[in-house]
Amino acid sequence: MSATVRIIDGALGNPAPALPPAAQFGAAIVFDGVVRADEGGRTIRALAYEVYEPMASNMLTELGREMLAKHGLVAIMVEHSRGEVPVGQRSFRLTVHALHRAEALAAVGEFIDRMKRDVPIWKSALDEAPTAS
Amino acid sequence: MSATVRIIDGALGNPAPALPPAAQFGAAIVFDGVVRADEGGRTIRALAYEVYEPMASNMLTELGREMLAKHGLVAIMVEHSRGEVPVGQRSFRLTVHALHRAEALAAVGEFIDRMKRDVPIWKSALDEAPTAS
Amino acid sequence: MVFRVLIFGSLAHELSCASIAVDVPDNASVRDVNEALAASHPHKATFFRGARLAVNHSFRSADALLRAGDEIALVELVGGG
Amino acid sequence: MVFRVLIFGSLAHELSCASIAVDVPDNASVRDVNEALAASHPHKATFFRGARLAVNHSFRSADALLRAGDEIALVELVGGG
Repeated sequence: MSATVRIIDGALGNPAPALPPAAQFGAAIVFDGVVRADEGGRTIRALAYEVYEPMASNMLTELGREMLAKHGLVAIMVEHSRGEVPVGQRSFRLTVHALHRAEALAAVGEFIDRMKRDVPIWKSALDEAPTAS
Repeated sequence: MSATVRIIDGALGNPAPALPPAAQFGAAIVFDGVVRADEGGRTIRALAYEVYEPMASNMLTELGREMLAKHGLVAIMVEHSRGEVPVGQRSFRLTVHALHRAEALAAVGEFIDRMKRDVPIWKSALDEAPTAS
Repeated sequence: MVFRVLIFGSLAHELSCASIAVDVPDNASVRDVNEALAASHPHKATFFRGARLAVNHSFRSADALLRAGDEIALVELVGGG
Repeated sequence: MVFRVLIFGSLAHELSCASIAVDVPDNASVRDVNEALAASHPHKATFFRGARLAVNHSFRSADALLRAGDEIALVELVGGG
């Protein structure tokens, strides 16, 4: 059982190309949060994330460990961007390995709900540059 | 909105290395089903999947379209193995793109429950080769 | 009419065959096939009577009528993890 | 004791600052800081009175006492997304 947390400057890269073959889990979920062009009705070019450290990493780790224990996960990995992430790029990734799909899905939903509520990360919309007209 | 279904001989390869940047979705989930060493209490070396075609592909496509409409997804992709898949390898992958995480998670859970119940795919356990002792 | 009902998975392993032949009257329904399967395998009669049959790759109601040449498959899934 | 309460996100943008100084008595509690913030920004008094404060990177109860040098941050999240 392991909980891993990484805060990354800017957009996240691609997911790890392959899960290692692992006979002990039956379900793997990779959840990617992608910056959308439409933020509360207006068109943006990017989101900027402020991360209050080390509190944010501490809480993500604690939340990951809580999910591991509560849902009996095999592993949980969290990546979150800090700073500017352009529209269409990923700012958050949660990877969960579990024996069965039910606990993997439950853990993903609960982790994200709790993160949004409790972990000190703020986002601000960066507006589209005015067109030169 | 698109629903894509692929039946693949043997274990699935790695996920597509990158989602294309796409400003229109906010959540992407990749769910991988992995063959576990423990199948109902006994140790196996592989699972063999029988797929009744074209009924299985037809039903997966129909189910994908139903999830697209019901949950307002942007896209859904299904890959399922046919034939032998060794322990630790992936036999099923569901990729869902949606505006928000709630509908993406709901669609993944419902799709898999329905698939297990209705889509004509059967698995058989292949036992570990007896050790030469 | 004689149909060869396709079977799969653990049922096929258990019975060591890939299909079961049933002989039903002309204008037989899906239910008649279930009953014929049950009659031919008395020790599994309850299972066969309740099993879902697909006709030409779609599920059909018990009352649906069959025609010569229809492809019938027993689609009973265990579900599971 | 004077504390500089760190603020973030849209609140920081709105107030055009990154922290708010509050002056509270020795042996002040977390609640006293909330009250001091409310008093200094009457138009947002309700928000500041109810806002969660982290002390040295952990959430604390309203009754927890503060010591000089504690790092205080206003951690009020909008959620969403």
